[in-house]
Amino acid sequence: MRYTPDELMTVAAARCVGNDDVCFVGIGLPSAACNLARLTHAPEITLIYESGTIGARPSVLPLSIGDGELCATALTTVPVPEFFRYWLQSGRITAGFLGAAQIDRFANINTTVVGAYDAPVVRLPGAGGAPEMAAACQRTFIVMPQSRRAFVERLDFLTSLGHGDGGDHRARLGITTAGPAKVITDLCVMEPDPQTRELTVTSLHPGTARADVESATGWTVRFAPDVGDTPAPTAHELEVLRRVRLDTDKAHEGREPACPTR
Amino acid sequence: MRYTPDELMTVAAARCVGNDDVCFVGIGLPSAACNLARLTHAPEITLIYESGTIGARPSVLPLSIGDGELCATALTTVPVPEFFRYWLQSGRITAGFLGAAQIDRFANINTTVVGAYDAPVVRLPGAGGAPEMAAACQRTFIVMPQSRRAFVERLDFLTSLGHGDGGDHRARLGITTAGPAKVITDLCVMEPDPQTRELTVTSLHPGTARADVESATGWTVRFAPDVGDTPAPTAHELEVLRRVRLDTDKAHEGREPACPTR
Amino acid sequence: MEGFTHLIPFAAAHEVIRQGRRDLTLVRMTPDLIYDQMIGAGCAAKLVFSWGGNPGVGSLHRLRDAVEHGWPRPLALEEYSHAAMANAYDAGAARLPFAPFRGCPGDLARVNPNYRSVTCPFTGEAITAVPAMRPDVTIVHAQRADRQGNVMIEGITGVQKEAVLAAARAIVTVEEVVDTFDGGPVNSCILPHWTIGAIAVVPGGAFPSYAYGYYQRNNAFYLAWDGVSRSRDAFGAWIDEHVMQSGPDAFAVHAAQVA
Amino acid sequence: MEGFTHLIPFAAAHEVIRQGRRDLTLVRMTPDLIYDQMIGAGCAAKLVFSWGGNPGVGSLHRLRDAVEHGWPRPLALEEYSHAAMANAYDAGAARLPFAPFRGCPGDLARVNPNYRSVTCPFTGEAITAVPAMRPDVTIVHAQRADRQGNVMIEGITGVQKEAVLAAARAIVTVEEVVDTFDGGPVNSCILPHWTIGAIAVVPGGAFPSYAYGYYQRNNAFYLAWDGVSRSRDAFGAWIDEHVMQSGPDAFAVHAAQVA
Repeated sequence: MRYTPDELMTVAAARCVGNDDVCFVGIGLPSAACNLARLTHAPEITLIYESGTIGARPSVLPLSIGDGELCATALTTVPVPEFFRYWLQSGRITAGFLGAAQIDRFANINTTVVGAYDAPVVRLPGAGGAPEMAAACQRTFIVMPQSRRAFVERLDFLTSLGHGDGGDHRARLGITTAGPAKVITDLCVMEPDPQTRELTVTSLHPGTARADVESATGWTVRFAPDVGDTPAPTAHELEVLRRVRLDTDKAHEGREPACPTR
Repeated sequence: MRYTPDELMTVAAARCVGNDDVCFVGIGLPSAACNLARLTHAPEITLIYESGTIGARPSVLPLSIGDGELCATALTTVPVPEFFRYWLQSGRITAGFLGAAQIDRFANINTTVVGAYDAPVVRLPGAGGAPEMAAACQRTFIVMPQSRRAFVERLDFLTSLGHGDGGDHRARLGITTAGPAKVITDLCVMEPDPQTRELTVTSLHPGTARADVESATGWTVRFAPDVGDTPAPTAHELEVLRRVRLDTDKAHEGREPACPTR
Repeated sequence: MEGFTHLIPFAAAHEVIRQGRRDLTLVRMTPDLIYDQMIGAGCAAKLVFSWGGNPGVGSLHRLRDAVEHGWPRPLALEEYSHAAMANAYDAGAARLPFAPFRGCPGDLARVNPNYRSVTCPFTGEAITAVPAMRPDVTIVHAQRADRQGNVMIEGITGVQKEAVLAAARAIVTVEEVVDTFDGGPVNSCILPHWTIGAIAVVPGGAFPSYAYGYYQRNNAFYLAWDGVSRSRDAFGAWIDEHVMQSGPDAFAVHAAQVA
Repeated sequence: MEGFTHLIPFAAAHEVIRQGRRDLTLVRMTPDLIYDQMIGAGCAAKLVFSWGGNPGVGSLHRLRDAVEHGWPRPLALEEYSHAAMANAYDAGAARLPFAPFRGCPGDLARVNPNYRSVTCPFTGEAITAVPAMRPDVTIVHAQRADRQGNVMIEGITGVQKEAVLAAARAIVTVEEVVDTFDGGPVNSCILPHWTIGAIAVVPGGAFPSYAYGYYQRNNAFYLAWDGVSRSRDAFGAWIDEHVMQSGPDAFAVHAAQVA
């Protein structure tokens, strides 16, 4: 079965989590991945959106983290301060998914600004829940397409900490969680080196060559001694993902005439 | 109409609050007084019990601050930490009623221990919500029978701050609320002197002489220049109070055989 | 003007734009389309926020135009993370001067001097602190008020309760007024009448966001806004027709259509 | 063992007494009859609390006997106000090391070294601080669990949720197990199954306190307890008959009688 790079990334992300995980779910690809996991190999997984919906089981993918569908299908919905205090900060969330505009070799990320903060070339949305998610989730997974513009030698702005300057930097900052466990791109999967914590390619997606990864990375990228092949999505995974995407598109067409702009 | 000292105290306390008050209600006489106010001159008054029940309208007086009746009749019930943080500490509560085992001339009170803390003669229940109520309610009213054992020169333990050492002591401690506005006993009403903040008798209950107050007070008690007469309870107030007390007694007899102790 | 995705007070924002308010400091975790419209209309001198995108769609183009090009006027930013702002509202509601939380090291603390630190008096740990958020006015939208003026919020409650309790004054728009809340869930999110300054009944007032139990989020509007807001001219024409030449009654159709 | 007047886990306490547990540190804002029984039965070495009376009745005589006369064994006290303990649980649930709140000057801070102070890094104000409360085990009673093991609490929720989330492990007794909570209020107080270690179904397990929606508080028992607990002998006989010679099933009659 053929698939798009986005589908491969989504499936690879979905496979990172299991039944016992309590996931902090962001909108977009993370939401698709977590719900794909829930609809395939991890029916008992707990999904939490930062809108405070705990144990959401949406039948279509939400466009925003606060869609009514999330609240209606959740075990309960708590106030946002409570979410950040009792549920995230407390370390109860085992897995979080992040995306970014820029990432460096230690998986620190930038979602704030391209260029100088005071005179930005591109103003990005900003931090949202990402910094404390990066600090408090037991493990995080970063999912983003790979390019030299995004995989940079030096971030324009460090929004959310990954492995800092590498090594035991997180621990020295008093952070007890593991940090970024995988970076999943449209070309490969990277994992932090056990010692240096520098991102290292551990598997290449079907059809990707090492040179493709090298030319899409803004630093001299390292490869693990035993680089594997990322397993392709199964037919079942693709079917489930496409069905939920189709249902979602239908739902988002809206019940009313769209934006009344003439 | 004849009445008991307890009824007089309850009625006098009820008259301290009005429709616009948001009251922190403790169990016992304060609860009777606040509900009497609600059932007579202040139907719009807001009663809050520290169990988190906001806007309770009990038909019988609760034995505990957490009786189901309070929750069932309340506008809403919030968690106890939220009560103390968003509702009390925030200064939203306009009036609070306190009782005590000991009080001094500046209306500081002791509900913790008689004798030394480490070797108590009588171990009292302790602080409960009183200290922060004393600090955060806009005004407090203290209701307790008068005797030399209770109205003391020096507290064995300062549980909840009144006017401290007198004068502007509260303000110097950074406390912005007014503190004890009245002390209502079975003999008289005392109010803090505008300057010194020492408790001063401002009205005597019907049938009470100055000497009665003096002999029931452990310090040389002061009288205001114009000591008034506490108005007696009206027939209507007494009727309402007695009806709610009767209903309460009936309800508390319980639906089951009492404590199964043979 | 709070409302975390849900119950965003669009009708109130349009009234603010119509009244020609200027130099406002706008506070909101997620500026969303509501502040994109107010910023584009020139109401705002400063934005206090933690995530400024069109959820699931992309950029807020009016916000970006203000920050990147100073159009229609320069916009000062005071930027936090969600956790920081949620804690700041919580501290504001509790009348604490600061909010302690476990922050994440990074550049936000470098560009925002309101990121400071307190030392735990028991463990010696350094804990991040931000000042309590105490808006002059908070405006929220809610499902219903009762005749006494108490307000009930249901579903995703976000930071609305905290924002109301943290503010010096609060204004609430509601879908409808009911006689009483008696018989509802005993632990409902209810704001007593004495915490609220004024209530306006504006059915549909959260459109194109939603009111749980009343009407759904109009995701198509959010998708279409990307096109409208990209160009200054298209935006101006939209504001003129749908805000300046319109009124709060225009929202009622949205409440009715998807009920 | 929390439960603020409502949902006090008496059945669990009786099991602790039956198992002959000793040297426990008991934590509870309001020790109530439940700790009066455990203290009188000799289970406790230390009590952490903020108000130790029989609500609306008077003293807890077993607590007083332990503090005033060391019977059946001396009892160490760690004493707070309600506000301090509620904030300490809140900080425990949020995994902050300390809880800042506006405390009241007085002698509690003199006898409890856990009253300290933090300085606001913005205003310079001194704010009272107590350490976060982090019990080894929290036991609460709740109305119901679903088949997955999620637990719902309704009515006066007290500090139960915070106490569960603050603890290293949590045990819950419930009135009943239902298939699902679907269809209930969307903002209910629900503890997900992954926050709870074990659940025991004990109908009536909160007697003589109550379970909102199931049975009422037995105020007559609270009044009668004053007499039972005044004498060491009468107390001993009561514990022997109603705890030692009894079992958790004995509570079911209370659930049935007032349903």
